[in-house]
Amino acid sequence: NGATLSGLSPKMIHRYSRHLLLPDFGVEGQLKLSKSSILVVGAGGLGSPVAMYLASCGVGCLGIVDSDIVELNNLHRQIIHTEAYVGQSKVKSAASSCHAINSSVKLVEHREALQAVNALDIVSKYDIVVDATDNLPSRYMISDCCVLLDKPLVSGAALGMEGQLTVYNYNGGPCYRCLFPTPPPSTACQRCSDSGVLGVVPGVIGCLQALEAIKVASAVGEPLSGRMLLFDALSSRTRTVKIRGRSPLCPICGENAAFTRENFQSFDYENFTQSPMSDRSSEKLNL
Amino acid sequence: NGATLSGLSPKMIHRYSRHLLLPDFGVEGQLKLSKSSILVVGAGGLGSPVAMYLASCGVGCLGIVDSDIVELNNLHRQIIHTEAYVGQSKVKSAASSCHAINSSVKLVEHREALQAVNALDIVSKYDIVVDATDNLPSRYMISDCCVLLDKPLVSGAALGMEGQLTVYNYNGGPCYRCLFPTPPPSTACQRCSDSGVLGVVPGVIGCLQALEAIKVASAVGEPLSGRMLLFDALSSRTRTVKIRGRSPLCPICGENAAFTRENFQSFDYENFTQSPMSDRSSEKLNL
Amino acid sequence: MHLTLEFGGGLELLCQSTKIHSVDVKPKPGEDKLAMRDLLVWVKSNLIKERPEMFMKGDSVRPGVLVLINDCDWELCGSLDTELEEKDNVVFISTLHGG
Amino acid sequence: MHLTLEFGGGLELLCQSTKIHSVDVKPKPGEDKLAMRDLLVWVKSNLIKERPEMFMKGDSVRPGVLVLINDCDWELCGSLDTELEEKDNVVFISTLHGG
Ligand SMILES: [Zn+2]
Ligand SMILES: [Zn+2]
Repeated sequence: NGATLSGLSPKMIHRYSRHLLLPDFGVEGQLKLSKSSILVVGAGGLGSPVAMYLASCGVGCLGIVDSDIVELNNLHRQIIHTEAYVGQSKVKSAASSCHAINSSVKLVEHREALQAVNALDIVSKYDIVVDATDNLPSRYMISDCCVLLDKPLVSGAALGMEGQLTVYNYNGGPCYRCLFPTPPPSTACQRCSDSGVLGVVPGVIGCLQALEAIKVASAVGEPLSGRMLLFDALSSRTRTVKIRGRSPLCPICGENAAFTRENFQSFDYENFTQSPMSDRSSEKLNL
Repeated sequence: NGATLSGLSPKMIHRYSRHLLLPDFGVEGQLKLSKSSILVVGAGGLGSPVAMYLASCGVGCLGIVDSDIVELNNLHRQIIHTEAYVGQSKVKSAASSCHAINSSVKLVEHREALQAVNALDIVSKYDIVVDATDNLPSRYMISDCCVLLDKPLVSGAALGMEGQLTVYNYNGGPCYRCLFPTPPPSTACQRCSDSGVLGVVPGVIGCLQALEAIKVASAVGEPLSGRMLLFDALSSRTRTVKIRGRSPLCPICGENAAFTRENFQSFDYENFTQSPMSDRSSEKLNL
Repeated sequence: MHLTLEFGGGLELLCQSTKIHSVDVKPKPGEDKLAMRDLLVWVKSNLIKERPEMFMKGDSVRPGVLVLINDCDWELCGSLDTELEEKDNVVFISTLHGG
Repeated sequence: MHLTLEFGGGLELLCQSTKIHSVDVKPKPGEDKLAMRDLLVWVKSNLIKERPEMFMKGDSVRPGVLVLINDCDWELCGSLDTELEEKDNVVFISTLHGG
C-alpha cells in the first residue's frame, strides 16, 4: 500500500486515520482534499462550522473573507469566535481558531468585504466557494462571480427556525440567477438582525455546507446540485427537493449570456436588489 | 415589556438578542434555557458541536463527562479540541473551549467514565441528557439510567457516512430498550475506530442533537420523540421516520418493569452487549 | 380535490403562522381540472390573511418564492399550467438570505 | 409486485454495497399476497451476498435492525405479518453506535 499512501505523511496518516478507513473516501479522498483550496465567504453563523470542519478535515488551503468585527450578540451562534475576540476582526478570530485545530492547513485571511470590485481577484485563487453570507446582494454577486470563473458554489442560508442549502454552478447545474432571475421585493428580505435566528440552525446548515464542499473537493458522493435541502427546526423535518436545471435563458450562465467580467465589476448589486450588503448600520433590537 | 424581560440581565438581552427576536422562542424560551441543566456524555465527535452550541446558546449549567484523553486522530472531527490539548483530558479541553465562548454558563467537569456505578449520582443533577458516546454498552446504560431518573435523552450516532438521531424517554415515548430489547451480535458493532467516519457527519448529527436538547429545555417545537432521523451523507438524503412508542412489555420502562436502581448499579452492560465501553485498547489502523 | 399546502421561509406569516394546511379545493364551475394558476387565486383568497403582495405578483408567485409540487420545482412540470391531482402536496417557500 | 428496498447503517455491505434496490417480487405460488415474512426470505436468497446471519435471525431480522415500511416502523403495522402493497418502500437499517 506504500504507493497509494504516497502524498500523505506519517503524521497525516495518523491524524486522518478515521477518514482513510472509509471505503467510500479513503486515501484518494484525503489526498484530493489536501490538494483543494476553498474560500468561505462570511465568518458568521454559517461560516463558523464551515471553517472549523474544513480546517479539521484537512483541506489544503482555506480562505476566509469578511470585513466584520466580532460582536457580543454574534456569540450565541458564531461558535468559531470567543469572548476574547469581541471587537476584533472576524477573519482574524476565525483563522486563529482554525489554526489551533489544524496547524497544517494553509489559512488565508481576507479582512475585507467581498464586493464586485475585488471578487474576481480573490475567488480566482480557490477551487470551491462557500456562500456563508447573510444578505441578498452578496448572494447574487457571489453566484455571478462563480459563473464567470467556473467555480462550484455551496450556498447555505438560515433564518428564524429554518435553513436552506444547495450547490450552484456545479457540473452543468443551475446558478442562483437561474432560480431567482428577479430579486424579491426588498420588504421580503429579512436578516438575522431583523428577525432573529436560533443559533444552532446555522450550525446545522453550516455543517451540511462543509459536507457538500468536502464531497465536491474529494469527488465523493452526490453533491446537492439540482436539488435543495429545506430544514425546519421546529418540527425537525428535512426535505430534499428537485429544482430546475440551468436555464438556457439565464443572463449569466445561459447559452447566449453576454455578461462579462467588466459587466460584473461595474454591476451595482445593492441597487439591483434594493438591499444593502452590510447591515451594521441597521443593528437594533425592538422588543 | 419590563416584566417579561425580568430574569434576563442587560448583558444577556444584548448577547441573546437574535433569540429574543424569534416569535417562536423569545424571552420565555431564553429564560427556560438559562434555567436548564444539560449533561453531555462524551466529548468526542458528537459531543464537540453539542457542547459548543449548548454553551453558546446560553444553557444555565452544562456538564460534560468523559474519561478520554485528546489524541491527534480525534482532531479530524472533534472540533472542540485544539492541537494544544493533545494528551490532556477531553473534558478539561472541552470545558475550556465552552468557557471561552460563553463565560456565563456554569460548566461542570466530570473527568471519569460514566458507568453503572456512578451514573445515577451524576445524571440526577441534570434535567436533560445527551448521549454522545461511541459504544453500545454505554447506550443501554445511559438509557436505563434516564428511565430510572425520568430524564429525557437526546441520542445521536454517526458512523462511516451515516448518522441517526432520536429523543428517548420523553413525554411517554419509547426508551432505547423499547426499540432494541436484544443487543445485536457483537460482530455487528462497528466503531469509528474500526470503520472510520467522515468527520463532518458527527458534526451534522451533533448540531441536530443540540437543537433537540434546546427544544426540550425551552419547550419549543416538536422534539424528535417517537420519530427517528436517518441521515446519509453520500446522497445528502435525510428521512424522518415514525418509530414504535413505549412498549408495555419493556423490562425497563414498561408497565410491569421491576428494574430498580440496585439492579441498575449491578448490571453488567459490557457482558450484556458482549462489547467493551472503552475502545482505547483496540485502537489500530489497518490500511 | 384534497391537497396539502405548506408555507415556509416566512410565507407562513401571511397565513396566521400556520405552516401546513390540509384543504379541499374545487375546480372552477364548468371545468373538471384544477391548474396551479387557479390554486394560486384560491390560496390568495382563502389562506392569505395579510400582505398578499408578499405572495403573488401578477398571476404568479412573487420573485423569490419557490413552488414545489410533490417535492419537485414547478418549473419542471409546467408552472402555472400544471394540473393538480388528488392528494398532491404543494409547497410555497420563500428563499432565505440570512446566516 | 414492484418494491423499493433500501439498506443502511452497514447492511448495504451485505448486498455488494448497493443501498437502493428496485425489485419485482412475486407472491408464493397459490397465494395472492406478499407478507413481510416472505419478503425477508426473498431478500435473503436474492440480495444478501454474504454473512446472512448479519441480516436474519430465525424468521425475522437480527436484533439491532430496524425495519421501516413507507417510513414507518414495522412494529406499528404488523411486523412479519404486514402485507405489502404495490410500490411500497421498505428500509432495513442497522442501528449505529459510533460517535
Ligand atoms: Zn444561471
Ligand atoms: Zn422501554
